[in-house]
Parts: sequence; structure tokens; C-alpha cells
Amino acid sequence: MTIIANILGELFAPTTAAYALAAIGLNIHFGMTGLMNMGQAGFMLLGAYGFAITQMHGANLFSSVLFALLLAAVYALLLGIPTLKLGPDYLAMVTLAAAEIVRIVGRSTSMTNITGGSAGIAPQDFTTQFEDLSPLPDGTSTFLIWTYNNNIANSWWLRIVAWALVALCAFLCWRWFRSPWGRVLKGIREDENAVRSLGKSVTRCKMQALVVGGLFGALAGIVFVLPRSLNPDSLGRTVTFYTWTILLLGGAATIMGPILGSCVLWVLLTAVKETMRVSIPPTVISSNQIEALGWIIVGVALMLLVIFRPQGILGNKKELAFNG
Amino acid sequence: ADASAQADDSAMVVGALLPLTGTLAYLAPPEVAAIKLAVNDINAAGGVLGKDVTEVEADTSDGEHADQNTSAAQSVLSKHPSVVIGPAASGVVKNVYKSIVAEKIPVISMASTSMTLSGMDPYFFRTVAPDAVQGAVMGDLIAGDGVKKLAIACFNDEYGTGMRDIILEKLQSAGVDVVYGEKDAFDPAETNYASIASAIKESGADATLIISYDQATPLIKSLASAGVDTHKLYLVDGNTVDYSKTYDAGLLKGSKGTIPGAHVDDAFLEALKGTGTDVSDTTYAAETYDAVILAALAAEQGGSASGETIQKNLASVSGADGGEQCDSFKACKALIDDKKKIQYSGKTGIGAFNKNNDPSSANIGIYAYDDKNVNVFQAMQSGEVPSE
Amino acid sequence: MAENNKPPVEAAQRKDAAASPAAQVKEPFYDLAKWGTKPPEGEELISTAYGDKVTRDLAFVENKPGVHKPDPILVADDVVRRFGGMTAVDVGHFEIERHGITALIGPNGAGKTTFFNLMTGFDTPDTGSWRFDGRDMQHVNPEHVARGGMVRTFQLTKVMSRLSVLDNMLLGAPDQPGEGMFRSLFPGMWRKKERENREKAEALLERFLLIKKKDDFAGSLSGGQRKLLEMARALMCDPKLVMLDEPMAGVNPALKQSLLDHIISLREDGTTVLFVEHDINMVRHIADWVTVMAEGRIVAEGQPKTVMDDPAVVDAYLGAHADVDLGDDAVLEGLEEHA
Amino acid sequence: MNATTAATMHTVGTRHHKKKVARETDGGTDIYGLDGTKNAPRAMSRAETHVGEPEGEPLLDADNLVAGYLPGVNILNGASLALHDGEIVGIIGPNGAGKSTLLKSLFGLVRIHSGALTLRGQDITNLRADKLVARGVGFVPQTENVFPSLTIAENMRMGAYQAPKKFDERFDYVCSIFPKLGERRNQLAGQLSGGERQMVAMGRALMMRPSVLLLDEPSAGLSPMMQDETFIRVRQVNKAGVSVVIVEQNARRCLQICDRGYVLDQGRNAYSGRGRDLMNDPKVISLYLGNLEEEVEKAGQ
Amino acid sequence: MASAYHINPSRRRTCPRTAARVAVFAFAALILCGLCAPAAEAVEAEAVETCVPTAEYGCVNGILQTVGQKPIAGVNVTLGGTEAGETTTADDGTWAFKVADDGTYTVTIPQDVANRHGFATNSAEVEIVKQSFSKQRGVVRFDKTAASDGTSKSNSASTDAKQSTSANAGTTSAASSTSSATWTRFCQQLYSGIIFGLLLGLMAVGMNLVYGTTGLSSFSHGEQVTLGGLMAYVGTQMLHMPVIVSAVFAVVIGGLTGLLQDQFIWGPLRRKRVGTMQQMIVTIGLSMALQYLYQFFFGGDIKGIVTSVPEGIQLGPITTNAPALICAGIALVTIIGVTVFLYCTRLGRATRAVSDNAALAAASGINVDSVVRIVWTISCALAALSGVLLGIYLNGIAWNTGVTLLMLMFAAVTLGGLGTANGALVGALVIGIVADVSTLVIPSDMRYASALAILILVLLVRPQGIFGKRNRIG
Ligand SMILES: Nc1ncnc2c1ncn2[C@@H]1O[C@H](COP(=O)(O)OP(=O)(O)OP(=O)(O)O)[C@@H](O)[C@H]1O
Ligand SMILES: Nc1ncnc2c1ncn2[C@@H]1O[C@H](COP(=O)(O)OP(=O)(O)OP(=O)(O)O)[C@@H](O)[C@H]1O
Ligand SMILES: CC(C)C[C@H](N)C(=O)O
Ligand SMILES: [Mg+2]
Ligand SMILES: [Mg+2]
Repeated sequence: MTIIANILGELFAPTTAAYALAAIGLNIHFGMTGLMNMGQAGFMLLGAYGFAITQMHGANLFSSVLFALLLAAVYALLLGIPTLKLGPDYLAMVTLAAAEIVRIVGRSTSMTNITGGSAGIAPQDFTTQFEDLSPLPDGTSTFLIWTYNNNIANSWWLRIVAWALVALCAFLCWRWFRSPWGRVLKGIREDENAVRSLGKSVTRCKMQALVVGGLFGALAGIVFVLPRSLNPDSLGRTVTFYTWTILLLGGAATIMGPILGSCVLWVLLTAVKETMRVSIPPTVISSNQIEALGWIIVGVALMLLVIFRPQGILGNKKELAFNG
Repeated sequence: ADASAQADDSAMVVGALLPLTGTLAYLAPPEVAAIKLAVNDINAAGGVLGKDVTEVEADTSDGEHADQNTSAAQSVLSKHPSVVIGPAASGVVKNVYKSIVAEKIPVISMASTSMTLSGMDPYFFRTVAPDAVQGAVMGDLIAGDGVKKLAIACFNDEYGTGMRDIILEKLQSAGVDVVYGEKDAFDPAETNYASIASAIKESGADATLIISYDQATPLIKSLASAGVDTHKLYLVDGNTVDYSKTYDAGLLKGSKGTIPGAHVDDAFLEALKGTGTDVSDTTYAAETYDAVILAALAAEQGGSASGETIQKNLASVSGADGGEQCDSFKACKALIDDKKKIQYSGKTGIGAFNKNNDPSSANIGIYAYDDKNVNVFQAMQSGEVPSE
Repeated sequence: MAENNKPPVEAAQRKDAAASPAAQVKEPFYDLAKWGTKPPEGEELISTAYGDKVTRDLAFVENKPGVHKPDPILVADDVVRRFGGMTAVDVGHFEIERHGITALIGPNGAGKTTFFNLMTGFDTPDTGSWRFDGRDMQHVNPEHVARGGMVRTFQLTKVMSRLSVLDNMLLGAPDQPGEGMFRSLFPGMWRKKERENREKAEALLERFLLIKKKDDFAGSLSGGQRKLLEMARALMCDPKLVMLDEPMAGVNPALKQSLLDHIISLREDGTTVLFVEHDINMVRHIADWVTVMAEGRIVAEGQPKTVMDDPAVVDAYLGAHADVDLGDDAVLEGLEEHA
Repeated sequence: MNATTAATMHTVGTRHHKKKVARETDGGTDIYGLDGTKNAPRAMSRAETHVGEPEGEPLLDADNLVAGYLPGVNILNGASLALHDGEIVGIIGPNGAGKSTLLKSLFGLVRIHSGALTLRGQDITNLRADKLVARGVGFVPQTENVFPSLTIAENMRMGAYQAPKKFDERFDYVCSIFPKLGERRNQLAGQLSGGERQMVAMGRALMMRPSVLLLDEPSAGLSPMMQDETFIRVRQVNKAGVSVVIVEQNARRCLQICDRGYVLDQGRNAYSGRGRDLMNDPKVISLYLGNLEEEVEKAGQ
Repeated sequence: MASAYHINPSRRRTCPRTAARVAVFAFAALILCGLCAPAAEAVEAEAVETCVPTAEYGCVNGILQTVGQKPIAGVNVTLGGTEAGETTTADDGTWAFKVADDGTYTVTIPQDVANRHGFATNSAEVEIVKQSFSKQRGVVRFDKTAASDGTSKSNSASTDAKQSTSANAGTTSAASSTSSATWTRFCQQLYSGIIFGLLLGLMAVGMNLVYGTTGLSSFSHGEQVTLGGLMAYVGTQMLHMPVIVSAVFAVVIGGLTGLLQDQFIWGPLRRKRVGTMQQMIVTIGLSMALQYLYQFFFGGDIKGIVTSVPEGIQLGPITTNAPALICAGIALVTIIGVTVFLYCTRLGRATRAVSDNAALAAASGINVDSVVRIVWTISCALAALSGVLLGIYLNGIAWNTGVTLLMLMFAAVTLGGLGTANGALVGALVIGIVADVSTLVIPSDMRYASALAILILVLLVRPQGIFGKRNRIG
């Protein structure tokens, strides 16, 4: 029972929401505009830094979030102005590199005074305001089969806020997808020169997409660090890769794809690992090996999912035929 | 409240958060074994409050998998533990402790040595002394050996730079010049040590201090091939291990290392192996073992396996307000049954928890490498852990 | 699709086919030529005002390269583009008459497409300046060029594969307020315009025989259909000057013929047309003015008839076999003799 | 047919069509309402399908092919084609009729769902392309017919992939036809002009020396001179013993050199006949070939 | 880490003052000692050979050595302060006192010894607090000259790189020797950058081959590298084979995995016409599975392929060793071989043709499937080879070595121009050299950031990479 609660709990865990947000942002980048952003984690990290650092210095919650968004937007502009003319694979590399640079600089000893260096920022330094804002009473609540703390860390309150954000972003995305703006973005995805020849401002649209997706990424970063701590290494390449996996698993260029993908990935991961923990006695293979085996299974499952449903869970198979 | 209420009349459940996969996975086997051993020992002595103690584990992975950190915590939490042992690394502790202590369940970390964790939360304890302690010992060791120019190869990680700063302070007062690495630290994910090695070689240092995890394995070899004297290395707990299988004999002869905790005897290692886990060293095993025993004793003394009770009694069973010394669960339980105050002195030789929930005193073992590249116990330095 | 929704022609055909297949099989499924662009019954045939004016104006222009024209819309001076050691374009002076249909012809690799690229900002020349409608167009990026009213198509078609044909067309429409990021969130602000655009797009698609494919991905179009879409999309913009790069290569001759009427009607809507084409009949049929490019330079200009009869053009472009029936064995024998 | 009657006809047709379309597009996805399964089987004699076919066993015989790109949507709805030894066969038809699809399905690049396809009597249905090349079939696609990041010379080498030793000799031959290719041999094909690319594509096919050559609009984008050159060379190659299937929109030119021609419409055969017969058939002219040339000439006089 | 930052400036500022204070105290202490020594003798500090602080005792100890670190034996060391004592230094110069009481102690050596060796002072003061780790032991050293004191301070103020000047070299030649040391350092860094670049190039070239043929950026390529290293480890350390045999074994296994992967994963995906993005996700999944598979079998620690330490070779200003040179040589030769293969062989051209347009390649008579299979096999074999060399050169291989280097591999191929064979080499060299040489000016934990920044800068100037070519528009 607890296992099932745990597994299903991942469906709406804050981490799932954070990844869903990041993937929605990435969906705007890649699914709509065709920007191969391999550095979504960079946006997340900057968002998280922007939020946590200002919180640490006592700013109020709203301005902290605003600052985080601002930071991500500035980063997107800095990144976008020179790089948006690059071909997709090259853009991928530049964004990946830029995100790594953000992380490496953030964790470097010379930045300790600002970012906390490799130690990052401890949760007690930046989560209190958010937790205090909660209208819920202190303590723990149980809803159906799930029991979580109301306000602290991995809490109901965070879940509510995180999923509200996801819903908001998904709604925006939905609006955009079916709008002329979305159409221009999709046109850019297919062939930017064609769009250019029709008088659409490709650079502006790409930049808008990069910024908007980056802002969603920054929100994702905040949601990601709220239940834990801010550690630059925890928002590294792995996170970007997971985000991509989520996006393509759910189906790129769909509204619900990123959300569903996130749920599937984390539920799958937890399901496998939890089941392994209880079903294999450590006498057969060591605990280390059990956990490793869990990851192996998840890796293989991911491969199989893509192999057997390459367009993603919600994707359109027809689109796949024109992938080139 | 819900969770602990349930735990009140039920048996004690020890939750363990261990780095079973990821970059710290090499540390896990002794910890796993130590938990098993402790649970076995407790149950052999009749369990806690008459019931057998059970154990649940989850894999926190490493700091790069922060999502796994929290989901592991959630996994353990959902099984209503009375106490959570772990996580090992300081960074991971920060990622998970809040959601656990919010449930009023004590967290006892066996290996997180960052100084920023001191007194972080009333429910957070550790059975290992913070880096300040080891750093001080190491600094004296280096100065006392007459080193004039020291190079420091330190990795940029909370543990690495934190420890380095303490050592630097010590060295400075003793008049040792740091010719490399005073500010420079390398990336924990570094793979290519050639350039660091050549920089150290060029710096003309007469001894080298390496603060790292198992990055030391390739680093030492790079140093050796760059021509740095590998008989004058100083290693810390992250990398003071038996290198007899790793290098040709004699490479490290004369180098020294420090490891917190009392020197555990071979019997303990044998006992660990007896749990069926494949262990080759005892790094952090004693700390893990003691953490479990302390928690069990606290439950026993408080008469309940709830987190709150354990938290309340942990300091007292560790000897914070005196009592009769005892060194095993069985012996201590007997004393508690006799309604006596106890003071558990375990495998690590740490003192009672202080007001920061750090060990009030600790031991640092000094080791030297012999010509087989095995770290041989030399001496033990003990003292009080600063609590300011 | 329900049976009774079948196009009547087809339904009839199918019935007939069942009755006497052999007799019916040679009937086409529909009559393509009927899909021309002639005005509906009762309406005036398109006005010929602009056409007449241009013909009048150009009649007095000298037939020599780089000549000045009475009312140029595009004027290019000293435009040079080199790739490595090769000079792809080296145009001294070139003008395009407003409201005229100008054909740009020349052998392969003459630099026609490159010239298009330069004019529309997709490529930057080594030297040169050009003015469009009185505006200096140097260093203007492609999107602004297009918004300025100079729209081009690509020789190697660029369709947006994973967008429907209709969406491809709608992208061509100018001034859609919904293409702003914020405004797009409020459908009220762009619904109406969208509807208008859609109507226009559908009308165009119908002319270009693509209406049945309007909801399919453009990536599924055949080579010729892509050309058609490319051209139709450019016409969505209502450009002042449309530059068509071999719009009819690969288009079925019957359809091509009917589309020529459409191009002519564009002129009467006030659009200037510049097109590259290798089909001499088409050039003869619709062009008011012909410019010949070779090795990057403009080597001849003039009235279609004059230019086509220029021996230099015949030599370099049309070739010796222009009026010969290639099925003739003599052609092959001649070849062997030369060899 | 004169221009005025044509004009009236057009008008009616257009209007008529508009209504038709409106209804049709409401309905659904079946592109032509011609789902192969719903269609009544065609009961045509071989002679009717392949008018003017010479005696004997065809070299390449496609019978009643049904093929398509996406599951459930057939593009070819029973197209047939026969190529005899030493023939040039032309295929013409409106855009989107399925001409390219037919060639691709002959060459194993589009999946054939039903129908028979034989080469010299052997079944080659859905055979992998490179195996067909080994059997002497060559193919020039309509679009994307060069390797953009390979140089011209390398593109030619790919043409001679299965006979690398003959490269020099054949390359000289190709260069004699398209001198430009020789001059620019080290330029990347991706940087070439549209027409130059087409030359590369055609040259590649000529490098191959197949026994059956499938050409998809080889003349598109070429200057008139080069177009003529191409057609002449095709004939020359044909005389040297290569049987050719050629799809063309430059239909008149094509039919001039063809022994026989097929008109394809909506994925099936509409007409067939000797090249010259088709060229002069008023029906075919009005439907597929147009009369631009005549009109221009008329205007010119 | 914050403290590290503050230590330096504060130290610089306070040191002279402290020194002065020490001198004053020493003087006062001398006088005090002379006056009240008999009275203080009540408490005696125990002179011991070595001292380890315990709950009962603190330690005052040290080593007496010359400035050049030669031990000075047989010198009297006097302890004064809370407790008093006397001892002589041992042969290795060490001396130690066990003290029972907390308090301030003064250690003195004879003035003439100090003068003879040019020590700045002959006495020092320490505070002992038995219970406190930082104060329970006081280490006293005298091996500081007045002159060298100054130099070392200015040295520590300058960057680490320049500190190599030995303190006793004096002030005269300091400037010139600093620059020559910097030059040596530069050469050495450049050299190690080149070697690493070559290895990186070898790693990347296989990935570039796959990209060049299928358009797929393989995220599991890092794991293929790891596999090579681990297999070599299995060969040398578990099967006890010679290194060469193990390397061959590793390469064969690597190639085999490539072949099998293509057979069972990539081949079917291609046939289903799955896009490269989707395939990329499959490689991410594969990478994950493989990483943990390695952890499953080999655990989480770093494995050394060879246990011996190679002897250094001096080449001008550069120190190196035979294995490094051999590894670099093999890498270079292999990369050149691959380039020749790509540009001068029929199969090589075929791979490039397939990458451009697989359908057309098939229409040219290329068996696309078998070409791609060969490419996968070669790519994985090359990865395995690079894994072996890497394991030897970097002195160890762990389950995550490949994945940590993946980023650099990507950077290298992108920098050079995706899909171009020599691009991987040049890109890798640039990355390797920049990463290593930049440590001369920036902290080494940021050195990869500098390499990545170079990547970005180069791409801004040449968006298609160094060797990439652009196709025309239109
Ligand atoms: N990016 C480029 N790099 C090198 N050469 C180029 C590039 N773009 C075009 N060229 C060369 O410039 C010349 C002119 O090309 P362009 O495309 O303008 O010819 P064109 O007149 O359009 O020919 P076609 O009728 O065949 O389309 C060609 O020889 C082509 O090879
Ligand atoms: N890749 C594809 N996927 C789906 N449908 C396609 C695809 N390619 C072509 N089609 C459809 O198949 C039909 C026939 O296409 P095909 O390319 O065979 O036409 P075609 O006769 O060669 O026309 P054209 O003369 O314009 O080249 C068209 O309706 C087209 O929309
Ligand atoms: C596992 C240990 C080496 C962890 C280290 N002491 C830390 O605090 O991070
Ligand atoms: Mg052109
Ligand atoms: Mg076609």
C-alpha cells in the first residue's frame, strides 16, 4: 500500500511538476520553434539562484520570483542575440555549453559570497517565506492514500502552488499553440528562411520563444529547489537530459505531452525502484546492485517506450513521417 | 503527528538513506553492512521495547540526482520510520532533512561533515565530527612534519574547500607556506589530472595534501608520473584507504592520512562481513553503527519508538548528562532496564551530543602508509568539538 | 467520407466504369483545363490597363543591357557577389519596370538565384546598392524586405513540412495581429483577420489546385505541388514586387497555362512580377520585358521577341536544337558527327 | 478547340468545382475518394492499358500497383506500366498524380501494398534499392537528388559506386555532356545552382550505366539548351541499349523522344499510346499538355 | 570557502604586526623566565619522543630544521610558561613536550643556533587548550629567515602560478626565474593539453562518425568509452593479461557491442524511420542503462588499468612518460586513419553519402544498412580504444568517466564542425589546449568553462564550426 502511495504520489510530486514546467518551456523552444535547447537546466539554475539569493537577502517573495524571471530573461537575451542564427545542432551545443558555464561559474569558489559556491544555498535560507505564506494549518494531512506535511519542504502547499503553475503555463501554451503566433513559431521550426521570405520577424519570434521557454524554466527551477536545497550540481546536464526525455516521451508539440511525460517518467522510476527494493532480498544481490538494477530497468524501459512509440505518448504519428 | 502517533506503539523502524548508486556509491557497502549489523545486534539483544527492529533503505544517489534525494526520503518516510540514518554527503543532507524533521523524525547522519550543518535543526544529529576537527589535526600533522612548502590538491566541494580552509588556518600559524592550491580547487568531476600534477610539480612543494573522494586514485598516479614525491602525501578521510591493490608496492610509503573515528578493530570488519555484504573497508561503518544503536537506546530509554521520543533521549543516552558507561546495545539496555542513566560509548569513540547535536568530542585517527600501500594506524588524537 | 459526398463527376464515372469499363477508362477523372483562372461568367474580363501602360512605356525603351526605364520599381547598381574565386553576380545597372512582368533568363549557374538572394537580403553582396520603390535596400534583412513588399519564392522549394497546406498559406498573410506574442493570447483580437485570410488562402489554393490537400501536411506534397504552394504562398502577401524563381518548373503544362492568366491578372492588381523561367513559351507569352543573364552579368535586355531572336542568346541559352524535333534520328547522328 | 470555347468551359468547370470541394472537404481524409479497396476492380485488357506495346515479354512490368506513404492512404490505385527492352517510355500527368510515387515504388522506396512488379520476369516487389541497383536499375529522384555535402566528383563516384574501376572513363563521358561538372569537380554540390544540381543528378545516373533507367523530371530547372541536351543524351543512352522510363512535365519534348507514353491521373493510368500519338491527341492536349506553344505562336503572328 | 577568501588579505595585514608582537613577548618572556624560573619549576612538562594529545595531555612539539629542511639534531629546546621543560632535538630534528595544563607556553632555542641558521627568532609562543582540537597541540617551527619571510609573503600574495619561485632563491633572480618557471609551466600545460586533446579527439571521432552517417548525436558514446576502459581493466586486473592483449580484447568487445546495438536497436529504428531526436532519447536511455550496468558489475569506484607508475621522461621543458606518448601517438595515427578512410575510400565516401541523403545513397547502390552497421561498429571500437588509452593516461576509469567527458566530446565535434572527420581532431585539440592552458590564469575548477566559452566564441564567428561548410539558401 505504501508502495502504491509512493508510486502514485510521484504523479503530483513537486519534482514532477518542476520537470513538467521545464518540459513545457522546452516544448516552446523545441516543439514549437525547433530550437534545440540543450541547456534548459541553465535556465532552471539561474531561476533558482535568482530566487534563493534574493530570498536569502530578505526580499519579499513576489520580487524574488520576479527577479528570478528577470535573470532568466536576461540570460535568454544574452544567449539568444548572438546564437539564434546557428543551425539546430550547433545551437544545441551552445546552449549546453552555456548552461554548463552557468553551473561551473555558480559553483566556483570565487562566487562563494554570492552563490554559496559548491555548497549552494541551504533550504532554511530561502524557503521560509514561501512556507510561511501557506494558508494551510501546520502539521500533516492525509488525502486519500497520501500523507504529506502541509507546509514544510515536500508539502501539500508546494504541490498546490506547483501544479497551479503547471496549469497556468499549460494554459498559456495551449493558447499560443493555436494562435497565429504559434503558427509562425512552427513555421520557423520547419524552415526559418521560408518564414523570413514571408516577412515574419524570425529573430524576434525566436527570441520571444527562447525567453518565454526560459521563464518557464526559471519557474521550474524555483519549484525544483523549494522542497530541497539549491545545489548547482543538482541542476546540471542530467536535468536537461531528463527534461528532453520527458518532452519526447510525452510527445513534442503537444500541450499535455510534457506533463504526462513527466508523470510517466517519475512514476516509472519510482515504481521500478520501489518494487525492486521490496521484491529482491539483499541476500541475492547487494543493495547497491538492487538500486543499480532499478536504474538499468528504467533506462531500458525508456528505450522501449521510444522504440515502440517514437512519436511520444500523445504525439502525432503522422508528423513523424516528415522528420526527414 | 500522524506518523509518529502510529509509530508509538509499533516496533521501531530504522530508515536508511544511503548513496547506493552514483558518485558516492563506493561508500555505501560498509554503511549498509553496519546498519544490518546494528539491527542484528539489537534484535539479538531482544529488540527495542520488546519488538524486533526493522530496517528500510532507499537510495539517495548523489547530489546530481537531487530528485532522487527527495524521492528516497519520501520513500523512507512513507514507511513510518522512527529514525532516519543518513544521508552520507552534506549536500544530500541539505536536500532531504527538512521534509523528515518536519515529521518530527530525527535524522542522524553518519558522514556529513560540513560545518554549516552544526545546530541546523533540533532533529538533526550526526555521529561524525565536523571537518574543523580533522582539519586542525591535519594542519598540525603537516606542520609537525617540517613541511615548508605545501601544495594542496583540493576538489571544489563543500567538504573539500571547507576542510582546506581549516587546514590553511592551522598552517599559517605554524609557518607553512602553501605554494599551490590556496585558492585553486579542481572540479569534482575532473578526470584529467595531468595539468594539476604538473602545476604541483612546478610549484616546488615538498609535500602535497590531497582533499578529495576517490578522485585521489588517478590523481596520485598523475602526481607520481609528473615526478611529485608520493612519499610525502597527506590524505584525508575521503581518500585514506587501502591502496595495496591499486598501485605498485612502495608508491605511498611514508605518506600519511587522517580518518575521523576510533580505529576499528579487525573484529568489527569481520562482523560487518558476516552480514553478507561485500565490504572491504570500514569507512563510516562505525559511525553508522553507532547512529543506529544510539537511536535504539533512545527509544528504549524513552519507552516509545516515536521520533519525538528518540529525539528527546538521544542526547541523554549518548551521555550528555552523565551516566554509566556501556559499550553495546545489550549492556546499555540492561542498564536502562535497571532504570540507570547510561552513556553509550560506541565504536567511534565520539562523546555525547553537544548543543549543536554534533558529537561533543571526537577522535581522529592518524595513519601512515607502509611499503605495501596499506594505511596503518599510528595514533589517535581526541578532543572536544568546538560548538561555537 | 460518406458515399453520397463523392464528387458528382466521380460518382458518375464510377457508375459508368462499372457498366462498361473499357469504354470509359479513357475519360479523365476531372477536367483540369476547366480549373483556369478566367473570370466567372458575366463578369468583365480583367482590365488590361496596367498591361497596356507598361507595353506603351516599354515600347520606347532601348533594347540594351542596363537601360533606364520610365518607371522603375527596383534599381540595382554595381551589385557584385563572389564565391571564392568565382564571380556569381556582377550586375552593373538593372531596373525593373513597375507593373511590368519581367522575365530573367539565362543559362544554368548564370547567377539568377543568387541575384534574387541578394536583392531580398538572404545573401550579402561584396559591393553594390539597390533601391526598391525609392528605398535603399542595402543591409535590410529578409523579413523587412518582404514586409516592404518585395516577396520571393525559392527555386528549391521551402515548404513547412509539418504544417498543413492551409497553415503554410496563412503564414503568407501579412498584418496578422495575432502574430504578436501577447496579442495571440486574446483570440478576439485576431479571429476576424484570420477568417479573412483563410478565405483568401482557400481561394488561392483553389486556383492552384491544392484545395483538396489543404489540411494535409505540406511535407506530403509532390514536387510540382510544392512549387505551386510556394507561389501561392508568396501571393498571399499581396506584394508590390513578387520575384518568382522558376515557379513553373515541374508544373503540369495544362495547369501552367492557366496559371499564366493568373500572373497576368496579378499585374492588373498592381503587382510587379519578376520571374526566372526556362520555358521559352511562357516567357514569350507573358513577359513584357526580358533580361538575359550570363556568368553573372546582364548581357541582353529587351522586348521578348527581340531578345529571343538575338543570336547570342540563342547560342548561349536556347541552343541549336530549340526548334528541332528531338525524336528525329538526325539529331543523334549530328551529335555523333560532332564527337 | 479554340480559345473561346475553352474559356466558357473553364468558367462552368470552376464554379461547379467550388461546390464540390466545399462538400468534400467537410467530409474527411480520403484524398481522392479513391481508396483502393472501395474501387471496383478494373477490367481492362492489357492492350488497352498499354497501347502500342511491342510484342514479347516486357523487361520491367508493373501491374496494378497499389502503394502509398502512410497507412490507409493509397497514392497509387492500380497503376500499370510496361517497359520493353530498348524502349523509352514516358509518364506524364498532372501534379500529384502519383508519377513520382510510381517510380519510387518501382525502385523499392515506397511500399507496394498489392500488385505485381517484375524485372525480366523475376519478382522485385519491395526489393531493397541497392539490390535493384545491382540488378541494373538506375534511378534519379525528382527532389533531393544530389549529395549536398559531397563534391561534384564525389557525387559522380557515388554514381559509379558499384563499378568504381570505370569511374574515370565514365566521368569523362559525363563531363563531355555537362562540361560544367568537370570544371567544378571539387565544388560541393550543396553550393550549386538549381540547374547545376540537376546536371549532377543526371550525371550521376549516367555514371551508373544501368540497363533500366528511371528518370524523374530530369529536365526541370535546366536551361532550354541543357534540356535538349539531356533529352538527346537520353536517346543516345537508349540507343546504346538502356531502357528508360522518364517522367516529365516538359511533356512535349518528352513525348518527342518516347516510344510510348502513359498518362497517369490520380494514381492510375488514364491514357497510353505511342509518344507522337499522345502528343497530337486533342484530348490529351487539352487536359494535360496545354496549347501554350500554339497560343504563343498565334500571338506572335 | 568564504573564509579562504578572507584569510589571505588578513594574514598579509596582520603578519608583520604579529611578528613584532612575538618578538616583544619573547623578550619579555626571556626576562620573566630568568627571574621566576625557579618558582615555576614546580610544574614540569614531560619531554617525550612523540606526543599525541589526549584528554589528559596537550602537546607542544615541533621540528627543528634549517631553512633548507635539513634536520638540526641535538639542540636544546626549552619550554616555558604554564609548565616548563627541556629537551634536545632528535636526529630528525623533532622534539615534543607533553603538557598537562592549559595555558600559554613559550618555546625557546639557543640564540646562537638561531643566528647560525639565520632564523628570524629563537622563541615562539603557543596556547594550549587540551580539550580543543585546534589548540590541544602547538606546533612550533623556527625555520624562517627574516629575508625569506618577506619573499614568501609577497609570494603568497601573488598567484599560485608564480609561487614556484623557491623562497630561498633570494630576491635578485626572483623576477627572471618566475618568468622562466611560467614558461615551463606554459609548455607543460600546452603539452598536457595536446595529449588530452588527442585522446579527446579519438573519443569524439567515433561519435562524429555516427553523427556524420546518421545525423544522430549519441549520448551513449561516453558509455562506450567507459566500456573500453573497463574491459581493459577486466583484461589486466581480473584476467591478468598483458596490457596490449587487454586493449585488443577491449576494442573487440567494444566493436561487438556496436554491431549488436545496430542489429537490435538502431537498425530497427531506422527501418521504422524514427527521427533522430527520438533516437537521441533512446541513446539517453541506453546511456542510463549502461552506466548503472557498469555500476552493477564494477561498483562505484575508480579502477586502475595498470598499477605501475611510468618513469618520467624529460623533453626540453616538458616532463612526460612513455605511456602518455604512446597513447597520444596511437590516437593521432587512428584519427588520421579515420580521416583517410572517410575521404579516400569508397566506403568512407559512402558513409558521407548516407549521411547526406540515405534514400539517394540507396539509389546509388549503397547498402545503407550495412554501411551504418559498419560505422556503428567502428565507432564503438574506436570508443573502446579511446577508453583504454584514456584509462591508461588518466590513471583510472570509473563507471562515469565516459559521461563526464561526453560534454567535452560534444564540444569538440561541434567546434570542429559536426560530421567532419578532421573537425573532431582540431576541435578536441582546441578544447584540450584551452582547458589546460587556461589554468595559468583562471582557477582550475573553471577550466572547462573556458573551453566551452571558446566553443561559443568560435561558433559565433563560424556558425558551422571550423571545418563545416555552408550550403546555399534558395
Ligand atoms: N554558396 C555558394 N558557394 C559557392 N558557389 C555558389 C554558392 N551559391 C551559388 N554559387 C555558384 O554561383 C553560381 C550562380 O548560381 P545561381 O544559383 O545564382 O544560378 P542560377 O542562375 O540561378 O542557375 P539555375 O538556372 O541553374 O538555377 C553557380 O555557379 C553556383 O555554383
Ligand atoms: N511523403 C509523402 N507522404 C504522403 N503523401 C505524399 C508523399 N509524397 C507525395 N505524397 C502524395 O502523393 C501524391 C502523389 O505524389 P507524387 O509525388 O507521386 O506526384 P507526381 O505525380 O510526381 O507530381 P509532380 O508532377 O508534382 O511531381 C500527391 O498527392 C502527394 O500529395
Ligand atoms: C561521504 C563523505 C566523504 C561526505 C563528506 N564528508 C561530506 O560532508 O560531504
Ligand atoms: Mg536558380
Ligand atoms: Mg513528381
